[in-house]
Amino acid sequence: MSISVKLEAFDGPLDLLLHLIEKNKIDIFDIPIVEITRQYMEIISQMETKDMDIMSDFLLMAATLLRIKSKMLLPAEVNEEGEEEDPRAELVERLLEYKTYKYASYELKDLQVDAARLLYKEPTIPDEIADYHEEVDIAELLGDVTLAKLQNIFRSVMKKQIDKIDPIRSKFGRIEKEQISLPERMAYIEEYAREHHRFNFRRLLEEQADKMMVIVSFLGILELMKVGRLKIVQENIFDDIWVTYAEQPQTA
Amino acid sequence: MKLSELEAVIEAILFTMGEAVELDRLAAAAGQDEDTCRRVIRNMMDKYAGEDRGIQVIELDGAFQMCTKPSMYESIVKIAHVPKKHVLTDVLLETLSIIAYKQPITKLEIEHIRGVKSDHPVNKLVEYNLVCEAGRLDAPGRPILFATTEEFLRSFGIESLEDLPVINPEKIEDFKLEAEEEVQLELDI
Amino acid sequence: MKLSELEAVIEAILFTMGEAVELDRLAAAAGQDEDTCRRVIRNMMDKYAGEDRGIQVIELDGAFQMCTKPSMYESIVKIAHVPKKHVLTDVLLETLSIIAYKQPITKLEIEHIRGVKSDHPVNKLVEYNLVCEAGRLDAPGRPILFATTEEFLRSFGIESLEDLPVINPEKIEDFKLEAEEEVQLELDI
Repeated sequence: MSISVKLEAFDGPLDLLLHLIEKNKIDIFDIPIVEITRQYMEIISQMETKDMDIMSDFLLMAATLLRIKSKMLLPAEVNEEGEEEDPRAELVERLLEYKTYKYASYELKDLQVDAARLLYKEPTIPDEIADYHEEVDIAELLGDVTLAKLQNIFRSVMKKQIDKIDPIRSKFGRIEKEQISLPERMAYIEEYAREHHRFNFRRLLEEQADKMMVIVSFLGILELMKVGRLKIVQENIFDDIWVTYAEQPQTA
Repeated sequence: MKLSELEAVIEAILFTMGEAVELDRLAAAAGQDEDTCRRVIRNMMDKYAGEDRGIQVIELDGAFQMCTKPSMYESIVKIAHVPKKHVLTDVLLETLSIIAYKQPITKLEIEHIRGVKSDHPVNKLVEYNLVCEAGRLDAPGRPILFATTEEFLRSFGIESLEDLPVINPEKIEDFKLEAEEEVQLELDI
Repeated sequence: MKLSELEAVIEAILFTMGEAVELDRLAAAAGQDEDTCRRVIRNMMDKYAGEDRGIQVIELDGAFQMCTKPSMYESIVKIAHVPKKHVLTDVLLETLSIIAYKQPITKLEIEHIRGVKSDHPVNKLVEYNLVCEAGRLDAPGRPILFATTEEFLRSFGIESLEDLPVINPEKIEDFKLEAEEEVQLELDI
């Protein structure tokens, strides 16, 4: 399938997912996660955007899809009531919520068209009345606001502003798109795997531990695993993930 | 004051002000209590509904404003300069509908529902005066809460937030049924 | 067009225009000849004369205008004088604190600190005379600078801005460190 899409054409990763679900005529409550993930990855791998903000949101969803995909391959987890948990449940809920507001926005659009037919009149208050300027009682307005309170407010505003600065995102400007391209990262990982034969997933990330690199590396490893270049072993949950290079491509 | 005089006063005030006037200010100016004032206005609204009238009074969250009837639009645009409305893109409409239904809501919650950064659409909606700040959430970081404005009600012809179109759960259910009826691709794992 | 419909159209046009409209323009917009149009308007003028109406149509040298009746003047003065409730909201206080400590400051810088459009709070503070314009920044677009007023100093009982409580620079450093630690925690793999 050849897809040429501008990512900016979608309002976000959920919009893109809904588009894929509708295009494939899929039941939202039974999403074929493997196929949808494949189509989703294909689209984002072709994306032309250089906007890191847009790209990171789409990559985050890619990671979520891959996580669901990997969970689907494992025996189903059982919740407290002893029912099997569907790894897709949370995503379905988000998609439905998003779709609800999308639907509501169409209704609003219709309302707006009707409401635009009502016309209003500028105020025509006689000058001598308009000139009446009501004195605002500043003492009453300020009430119990003291300088100390004002200072506190300013402090908390400035603290919030510092909180907002994400040291990773704030450095995005310096990252070239090429540095996190998936194919290149895959080539690097494959080369690294050929050299080291068996290595720890954590090791691979130590040198380049920014968020985007973690996501792309993870995607790269999953892709290489899919085409049979790598094998991945994790003994227990939360254990280190061991990656082994497969000399001969295996069937996935 | 006689009822007819009261109607005249309210008509004159709404005409002069042009914008929405809160009930308490109308009542104070007319020297009446709010209940009486509201009853009079409702009565006037019925009269304006008559076919020989081109104007009407609408209610916006407890305030009242005079405007033309929708059926007058074609005749008026022939002669009057009609101010251009901001064109809302799908992104803006989508963000606005989330704020309208979930208000007061933080930017983070909006972003969670949309799955994308939403600074730009939220700022645009604030700029268009469709959305305003409504205090801060009492939570770590004290994030800004956003809510819709009177201009939002006016722009969408809604009397109060309770009159927002009901997002019909059945409609959503329909989406589900449609999807089920359609042929499933052989894609399942 | 029925007579009643014609009346409605003329009422709507005169309302929207606000100013005097020449008979020929009215007639053209209503799709009628001038004589018919004039007759209809004269008839409307009689109706408006009723005691339950606060507005009227007046003729000015062959043009017609909608306006309030002279007897309504007192009521209109009253509405303009009904005191509005003024509240110093959190949004206003926050904006005021930023201007107080960072003055002179442009609106853009305020918006950058607050993370949201701030026309409304800045305008309100200017209206309340707590903040005023203080020249323009020597930068592209020459944006307006805002500063606090003498009224601000008087209200807080201080003689000059130097008397504002000092924000300890070490405190700011602490915030920075805290914030960085928090982000680091989130990123730990």
